[in-house]
Amino acid sequence: MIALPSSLNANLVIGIALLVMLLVVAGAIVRTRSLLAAIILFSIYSLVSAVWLVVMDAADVAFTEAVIGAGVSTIVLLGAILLTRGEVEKPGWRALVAPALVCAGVGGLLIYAAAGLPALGDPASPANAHVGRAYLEAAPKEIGAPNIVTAVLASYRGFDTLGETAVIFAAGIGVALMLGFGPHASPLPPAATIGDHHVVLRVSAKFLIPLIALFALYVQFHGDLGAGGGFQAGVIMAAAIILHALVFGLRDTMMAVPPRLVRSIAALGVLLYAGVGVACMLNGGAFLDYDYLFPPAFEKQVPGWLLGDPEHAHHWGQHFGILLIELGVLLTVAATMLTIFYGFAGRTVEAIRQERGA
Amino acid sequence: MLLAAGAAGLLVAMTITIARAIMGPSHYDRILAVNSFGTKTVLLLSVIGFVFGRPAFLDIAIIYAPINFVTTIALMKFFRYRSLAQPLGLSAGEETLDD
Amino acid sequence: MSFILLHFNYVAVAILMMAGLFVVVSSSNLIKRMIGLAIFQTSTGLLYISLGKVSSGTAAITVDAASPEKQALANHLDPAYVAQYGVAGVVYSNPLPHVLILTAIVVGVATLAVGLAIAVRVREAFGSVEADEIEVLSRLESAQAGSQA
Amino acid sequence: MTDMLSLIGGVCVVAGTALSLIGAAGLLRFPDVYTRIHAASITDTGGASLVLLGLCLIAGLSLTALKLAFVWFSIMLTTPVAANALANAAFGSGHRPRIGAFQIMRTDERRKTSRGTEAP
Repeated sequence: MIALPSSLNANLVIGIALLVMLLVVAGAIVRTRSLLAAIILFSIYSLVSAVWLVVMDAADVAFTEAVIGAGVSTIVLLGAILLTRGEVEKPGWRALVAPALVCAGVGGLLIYAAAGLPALGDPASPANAHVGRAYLEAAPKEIGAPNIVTAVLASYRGFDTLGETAVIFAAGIGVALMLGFGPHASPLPPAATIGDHHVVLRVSAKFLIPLIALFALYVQFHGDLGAGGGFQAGVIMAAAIILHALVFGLRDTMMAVPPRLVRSIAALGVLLYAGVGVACMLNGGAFLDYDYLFPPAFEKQVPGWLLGDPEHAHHWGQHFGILLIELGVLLTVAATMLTIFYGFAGRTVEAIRQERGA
Repeated sequence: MLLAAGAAGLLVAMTITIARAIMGPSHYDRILAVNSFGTKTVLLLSVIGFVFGRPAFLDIAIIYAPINFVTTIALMKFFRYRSLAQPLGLSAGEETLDD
Repeated sequence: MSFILLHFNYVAVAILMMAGLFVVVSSSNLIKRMIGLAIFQTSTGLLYISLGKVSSGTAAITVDAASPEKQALANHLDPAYVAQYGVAGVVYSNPLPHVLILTAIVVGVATLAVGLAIAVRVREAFGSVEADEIEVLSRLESAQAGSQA
Repeated sequence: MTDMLSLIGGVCVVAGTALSLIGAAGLLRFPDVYTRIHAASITDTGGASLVLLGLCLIAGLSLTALKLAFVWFSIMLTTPVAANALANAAFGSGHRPRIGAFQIMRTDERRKTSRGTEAP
């Protein structure tokens, strides 16, 4: 009989404390009538869940949640509130009793079912014992990337990720079609802000924006060694440009990063991703089988010192394949997030102008 | 042991900050609470990395500070100017409409 | 006691999920409903990640066999446990749920933006984001169209 | 030697956490936005510096220490600016400090109250 690690450890305690915090914040979101308070609390909710994800060993997911949940989705929600002018929810909900009963019933069933799930951290549970373990054992040999999450995401399940990238692209196009691409947006003069100079903010933003962009590139190229990858890097890159728009105005940002260019980049990312797959097919492999990314004749010409360890020579294609498709993901995600931001922020300007004109 | 105590203390501080975010009363108090909560999160992420023996996760803490900044600026701008699009810190007359 | 602690994650996920569902069903404000949907979606992610956790495991980023980090990770563990469930001397958590949820979060924010964009267009068409008022307005509109025909 | 450094580092982390707790208590108890900003800045400066310094001592000279320095740098760069912008926005939108010997008022208010009694 193998002794399992003691059940009451720091991991479990911190995890439960964070979950209780999550429950409290979620309860406050349900209760509050102010939509703005709900958005601010949702940002905290994302943060708490990001820390919880780190505790649960999901470093990559935590990275994504921290960047997206607390960063981009807050800004998108704020943009939506601006456009709908609905800062406070109308009092008097339609019905409270029937939904509460339904939710309590379903929740009770779910909790009842939870007793049948494997205990937290059970290493022998079906989910952990078979396919997860198989990836852990095979990935270092077959892919050669230390970050197994990236290996599974980009290589084993590369087709799935291509689909998700396409969904993100489609969502960006959908938002742009509904809200416009914001090409005519030009900022209004700020109303009565005499003497309201944000010098400190502007100077430090000038310093921060390149720093954030640089860190996005680090996350991108470090993705197969540590936590990170194209999804996270794309959002961070978009955040850098959004910061520019927030501080220096949307018009300046649109001159630096034109919406037309952003749209092209979003499409280019998906194209690059699919193109890598087609290149593998042309060289005799399956779709997105990076071992065939380079023609075999070409690989024979490569000098030995570039390939490194001859035993791992076939990882060469995998490394380049993962880098290329992560680049495609970066381009699509960053451009889509920017398109969404341009859509919401650009429409704000038009809505205000219409209101003032009317 | 000391690190675990530090993590616990930070968790308590985060709980208090959440209380301020829920109570308000003004939206500026809430923004302040989010900002302060973000800083504490960064610290907790750093400490947790050491408690669990994988300090490599500091990358999340590094990026979180600037992202927190972006969110705070967005919230602040929303409440102050009701717009995400206009530039900050220009006096009236410095900037005019194109058309 | 230990049974409750080890299943607390699932209970919390169920409550969070129902909180999200409650907001979606009972609130009439479209924006608030989107926030509820986002909470619902996050809770699904939490369930997946909970299932992928392995006791005393570490994140699925391979630790160099020679590094001092590996020694520290295996220090407090029963060697038999590591031999049974570890890979190359280190116990890792299951990476597969992480992959699924990572992409789901990014797709989630993109679809959230689509939902909010629809809410914005609804506001522009009806002048309101409250589902009740929209229902009344659209019924009025269709009644007018019917009387004209 | 390493143990000694780890011990000092741990003490630093706990001290920083204590400062964070004090800051959080201030955040909860102080009467208005400005005093709360002041309380929160204790976490941002003293708390963050001590915690990260302590972790640096534990990590020793390594890439991790460099990353910790970077975390410290970005916290030092962002949080004071955010606090400044926040106070600026709160003041601009009409919040006035509730305590203090000199109540800052709008110029028109000050003119109104000081009319006839004494020169402003």
